Amino acid sequence: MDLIFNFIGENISMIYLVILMVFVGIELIGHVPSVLHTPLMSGANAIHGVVLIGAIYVLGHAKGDDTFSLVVGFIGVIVGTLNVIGGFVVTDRMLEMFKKKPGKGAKS
Amino acid sequence: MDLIFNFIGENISMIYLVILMVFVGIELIGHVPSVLHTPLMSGANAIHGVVLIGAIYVLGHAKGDDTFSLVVGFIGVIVGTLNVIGGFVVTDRMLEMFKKKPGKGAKS
Amino acid sequence: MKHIQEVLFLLGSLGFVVGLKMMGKPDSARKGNLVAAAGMLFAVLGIMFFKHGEEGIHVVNNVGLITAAIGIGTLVGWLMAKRVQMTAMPEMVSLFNGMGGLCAALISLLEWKFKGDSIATMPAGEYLAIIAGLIIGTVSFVGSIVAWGKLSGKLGDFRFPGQQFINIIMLLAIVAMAWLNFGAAADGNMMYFYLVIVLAAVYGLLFVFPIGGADMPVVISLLNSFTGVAAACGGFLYHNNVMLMGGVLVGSAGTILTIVMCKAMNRSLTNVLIGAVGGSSAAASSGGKSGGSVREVQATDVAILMKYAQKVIVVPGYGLAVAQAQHVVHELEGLLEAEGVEVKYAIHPVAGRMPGHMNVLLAESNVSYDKLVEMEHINPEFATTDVVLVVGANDVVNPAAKTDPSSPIYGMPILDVENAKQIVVLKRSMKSGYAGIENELFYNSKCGMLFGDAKESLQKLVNEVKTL
Amino acid sequence: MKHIQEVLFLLGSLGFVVGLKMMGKPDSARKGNLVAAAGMLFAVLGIMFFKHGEEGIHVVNNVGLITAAIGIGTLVGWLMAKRVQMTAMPEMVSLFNGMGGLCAALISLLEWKFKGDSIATMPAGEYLAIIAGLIIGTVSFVGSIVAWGKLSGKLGDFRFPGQQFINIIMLLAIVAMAWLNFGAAADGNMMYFYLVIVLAAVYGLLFVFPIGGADMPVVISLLNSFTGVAAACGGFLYHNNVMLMGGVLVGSAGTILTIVMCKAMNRSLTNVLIGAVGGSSAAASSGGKSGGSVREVQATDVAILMKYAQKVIVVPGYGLAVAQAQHVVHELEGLLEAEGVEVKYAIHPVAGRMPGHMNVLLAESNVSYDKLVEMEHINPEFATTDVVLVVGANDVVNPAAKTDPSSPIYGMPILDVENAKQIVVLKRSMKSGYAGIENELFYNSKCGMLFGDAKESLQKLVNEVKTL
Ligand SMILES: NC(=O)c1ccc[n+]([C@@H]2O[C@H](COP(=O)([O-])OP(=O)(O)OC[C@H]3O[C@@H](n4cnc5c(N)ncnc54)[C@H](OP(=O)(O)O)[C@@H]3O)[C@@H](O)[C@H]2O)c1
Ligand SMILES: NC(=O)c1ccc[n+]([C@@H]2O[C@H](COP(=O)([O-])OP(=O)(O)OC[C@H]3O[C@@H](n4cnc5c(N)ncnc54)[C@H](OP(=O)(O)O)[C@@H]3O)[C@@H](O)[C@H]2O)c1
Repeated sequence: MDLIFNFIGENISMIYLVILMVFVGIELIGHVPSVLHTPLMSGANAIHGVVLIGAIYVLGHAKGDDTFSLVVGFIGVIVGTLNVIGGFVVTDRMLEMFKKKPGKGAKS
Repeated sequence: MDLIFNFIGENISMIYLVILMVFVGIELIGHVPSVLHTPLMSGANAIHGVVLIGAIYVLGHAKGDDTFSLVVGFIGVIVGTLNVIGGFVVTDRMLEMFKKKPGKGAKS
Repeated sequence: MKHIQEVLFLLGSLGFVVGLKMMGKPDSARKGNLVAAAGMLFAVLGIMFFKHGEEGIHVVNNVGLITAAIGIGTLVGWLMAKRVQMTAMPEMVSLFNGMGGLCAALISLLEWKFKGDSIATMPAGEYLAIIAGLIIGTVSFVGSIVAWGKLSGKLGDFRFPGQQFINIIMLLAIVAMAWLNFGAAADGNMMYFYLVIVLAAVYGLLFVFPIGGADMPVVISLLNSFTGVAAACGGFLYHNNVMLMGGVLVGSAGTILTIVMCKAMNRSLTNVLIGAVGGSSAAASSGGKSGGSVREVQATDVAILMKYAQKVIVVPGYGLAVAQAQHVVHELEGLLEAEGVEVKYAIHPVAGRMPGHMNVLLAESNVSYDKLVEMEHINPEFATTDVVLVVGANDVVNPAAKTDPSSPIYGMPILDVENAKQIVVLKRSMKSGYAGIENELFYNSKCGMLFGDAKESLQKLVNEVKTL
Repeated sequence: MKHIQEVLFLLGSLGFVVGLKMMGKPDSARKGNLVAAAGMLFAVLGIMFFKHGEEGIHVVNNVGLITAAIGIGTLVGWLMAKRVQMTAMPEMVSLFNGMGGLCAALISLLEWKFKGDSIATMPAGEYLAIIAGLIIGTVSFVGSIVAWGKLSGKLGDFRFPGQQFINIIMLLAIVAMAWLNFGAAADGNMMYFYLVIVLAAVYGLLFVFPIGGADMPVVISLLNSFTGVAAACGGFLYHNNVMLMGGVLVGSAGTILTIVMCKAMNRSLTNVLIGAVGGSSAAASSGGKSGGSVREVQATDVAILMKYAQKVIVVPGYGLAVAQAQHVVHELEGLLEAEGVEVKYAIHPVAGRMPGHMNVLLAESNVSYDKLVEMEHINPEFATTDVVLVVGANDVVNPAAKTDPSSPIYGMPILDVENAKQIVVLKRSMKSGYAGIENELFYNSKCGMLFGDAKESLQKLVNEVKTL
């Protein structure tokens, strides 16, 4: 119990952020027309590419003589970038197809 | 410019909270049937009664011999409580009237 | 258990968000209010009994005084809220809102005093929070009191030339004083501080006074979000998450609600605040000037008409609320249904003086929920309706909204009552409604006027239907 | 300018939230994607060039290496994303998702190494973030690769007895290893750490392998939200707000999206994961067993039928995507319209293998947006339709959903094609579709079967209509 209270107390503002963000995520998706679900999935996929930031961080803190870390970090940044760039480009291609003015059929 | 950056940097987690909460507020209200707008206004009115917490805080930190502060704080707590209790009770009375199972007319 | 206060505040914030979300759905709305109230309870317990201090967790100072104040506030608030008439609820909300604003202003006042000598070294963010809480709280307090006075009929309208211009000057003056105060206060000069308070109070007066009484619900909703922002300032000041969350939530939700309310009346917020429509409603004795003539009818005729109708639609409006006729109209509905007449209510989104006004009012008299039909659904039904009974409604059935581009309500969706076979309007005179404009409908050949207070007229109809 | 990194991260987070919101509306969706991408750019700039250090703000170490890696990733990612066929997009999304998962796992791996001796004194929260990032990232990586393999036809289905039971055991084993590792690692014992990785990878395999290829979109959406959570773990670890915000946003939005997708198929998430329906689709060669007999028709007859019809509705399904027949069907539509026939497309929400699959597919061939009519709006129109052309659809027109309570698709809303005067079905055989069940419709006397690959059959129809 004490452990949990301490954990909450020490990370309180992150916990607020997480909870509010969960709400935002739920509300944002809950009201979206089903036609957009696939591009939305793809867009969300691109957004979690933000994990790239973490990869840059670790590679950016690796020592110059620590080959293992440099190699792993290098791969990490590559795959992270793949996620980001691939994700946004695929999403853009999908959404390009919605460029026409949506007519009656697009509603609901 | 520097001032603004410093302000943001120092209060960064509160700024995140504020922005996310603004989003939550907008999303929550944006999709509500118009029938509920008045109770909702009243409910929101009760929620900002949380200002009472601030009044308790100042009264709770006033020195025992500081009559002015004690009086002002005392009034502050009273009016804050009025806001909270009055707000929730009025809202409850309004919502009591929606207790019947909503039929077709309740939609949209 | 060092962090128990934080956990309670977290629960409080969650209660507010979840509660407000639940209030957005008719089924869960009432529970949502309780959830929000539970959140408030957590927050209060947290601040009173779980203060962080050097020697661990303890109770705040002056806990007896605080408890007494809460006791008084609870008792008075409870009684007021329980005693108030359903129709007087908007002004009650306004009054409570004003209390919240006052509370925020008092907090800033005391905090300013506590800071004392350390003012000179205060970070800008902290000063901003204190002074913004003071200004916004004061404006909200004074403005809400004025709105309350207007709604309860204690205060009239009051307009003056150049009011917009003066309001802007006032705002600039407040900002200037607040700025000067930041420098001056360090030298112990409190003049600017008091000036800020006085100017904010005057601004609150000038801001709300000229707006027509009928526009008050919109104004209250706006002041509501002001108080939310003032509470958020306090939260920022004390790094208190529950105040911050609750305040910001109300600030943002309240603003959206205000905009939505304006939209439903087909007006913009600026239009409401500048008072283009609302203000003229008092001066609207221009009724009866129109070309045609009206046909007055008697209760007996109307009773016969309805008793032998297949389908009657009641259009309730502000007058129903004024006359407190919700119970009589329900009684009439019961009698007609017993005679085999189909009775429905047509609910216009902005009938009355607050959104959902008619639903709340009719629900009070136990009218079944599925008899209340919203505008979009009932409009096609008027064509197959024998009698439309317009009870104290005016603007929401005014065809000018569709036909006259120069009309202030042009573009607002209305109830298409003129498609029905017969229309009967219950009102006291030929006076106009909220928008202060003529209503062509009354001169329609299908339309008969039954003059008198709505409650009395309906009572007569009930008696006639019974004895017929 | 000490806080420039925080400001950039704030802008990044805002970009994600606003971008995702804009993606929820057809008009602003594409711009929303760009806004989110701009947010990512801010975040990357912030982490690379505005590192906080003792001597102020500077660039991170190994910036050349990082730039090179980003360059490679950008080039490869760009080419892959630009080259991929429209129909192969789901597997592409899955592949990219796997990359994100791998990235999260690698971060945890390195972070664990960096911690080295300080592991013994690590706070529980930090350990949790590292190990959770590792586990979830690995599961997401392996699972996504399997899903990618299945969708691109490289991997088949694979089921084994007691799979649910084994999966639960696996999960418990992972948690146990992670727990043991916390203690053991302090003594330099890395065995449990490696065990965690291996078990997580195996779990990813076992979790996704048994699920039918057709259920992959749901699985991908779920793995998507997993990767979001893994990214959030990293954000928590580094107190990095933009990672935290982006990760949590995707975690929550992805979960909701997964649930919504399941709902549209009238199934629960557990049902999809346990694979009650999906798995049997491969084994569904039971077609043709049904009592009645089917009527085979020729392209010439169908062409005549359509050319002299007043109104034709095309029902596209998964087969249209498989056959890549979207351009031919558009050509046919043009020819028929030129003959004065009214042509519309009936879009079932879960036709194909991902939500909006048919919209995306048909939009690719420039079918006008307002010819695509959603199920609720088109269903009443079938009664006045002369010919319904079912192109590679099966489950979405299966009347068993309405009539047979024992059917796995019972309760799913379907397109009421049997109300039309004539039905023509284009498919290659009598094999069943995704749900692996018989379709009574094909035995309906109004229904004719035009066997063959959808693209070829449509091409024949085009030729016939031209030469007629
Ligand atoms: N709902 C909202 O949120 C909201 C908020 C602000 C403003 N508004 C505005 O309020 C208006 C609402 O329209 P409405 O048709 O409901 O009301 P209205 O247009 O204001 O008309 C009300 C009518 O009721 C009559 N009346 C008053 N007291 C009566 C009594 N005791 N017995 C019988 N009749 C009585 C009045 O005529 P007599 O004096 O001749 O009796 C008046 O013409 C709209 O213009 C709307 O934009 C609505
Ligand atoms: N949209 C989503 O989000 C989603 C996600 C997962 C699952 N699902 C499920 O997928 C199903 C979608 O229904 P549906 O009617 O679109 O598809 P379906 O029921 O899977 O039927 C597709 C039919 O197309 C035929 N086909 C395949 N390749 C063809 C080709 N080259 N030429 C002509 N015909 C071809 C197949 O028959 P032959 O082999 O005889 O040609 C098959 O019967 C639903 O059960 C839905 O629940 C949807």
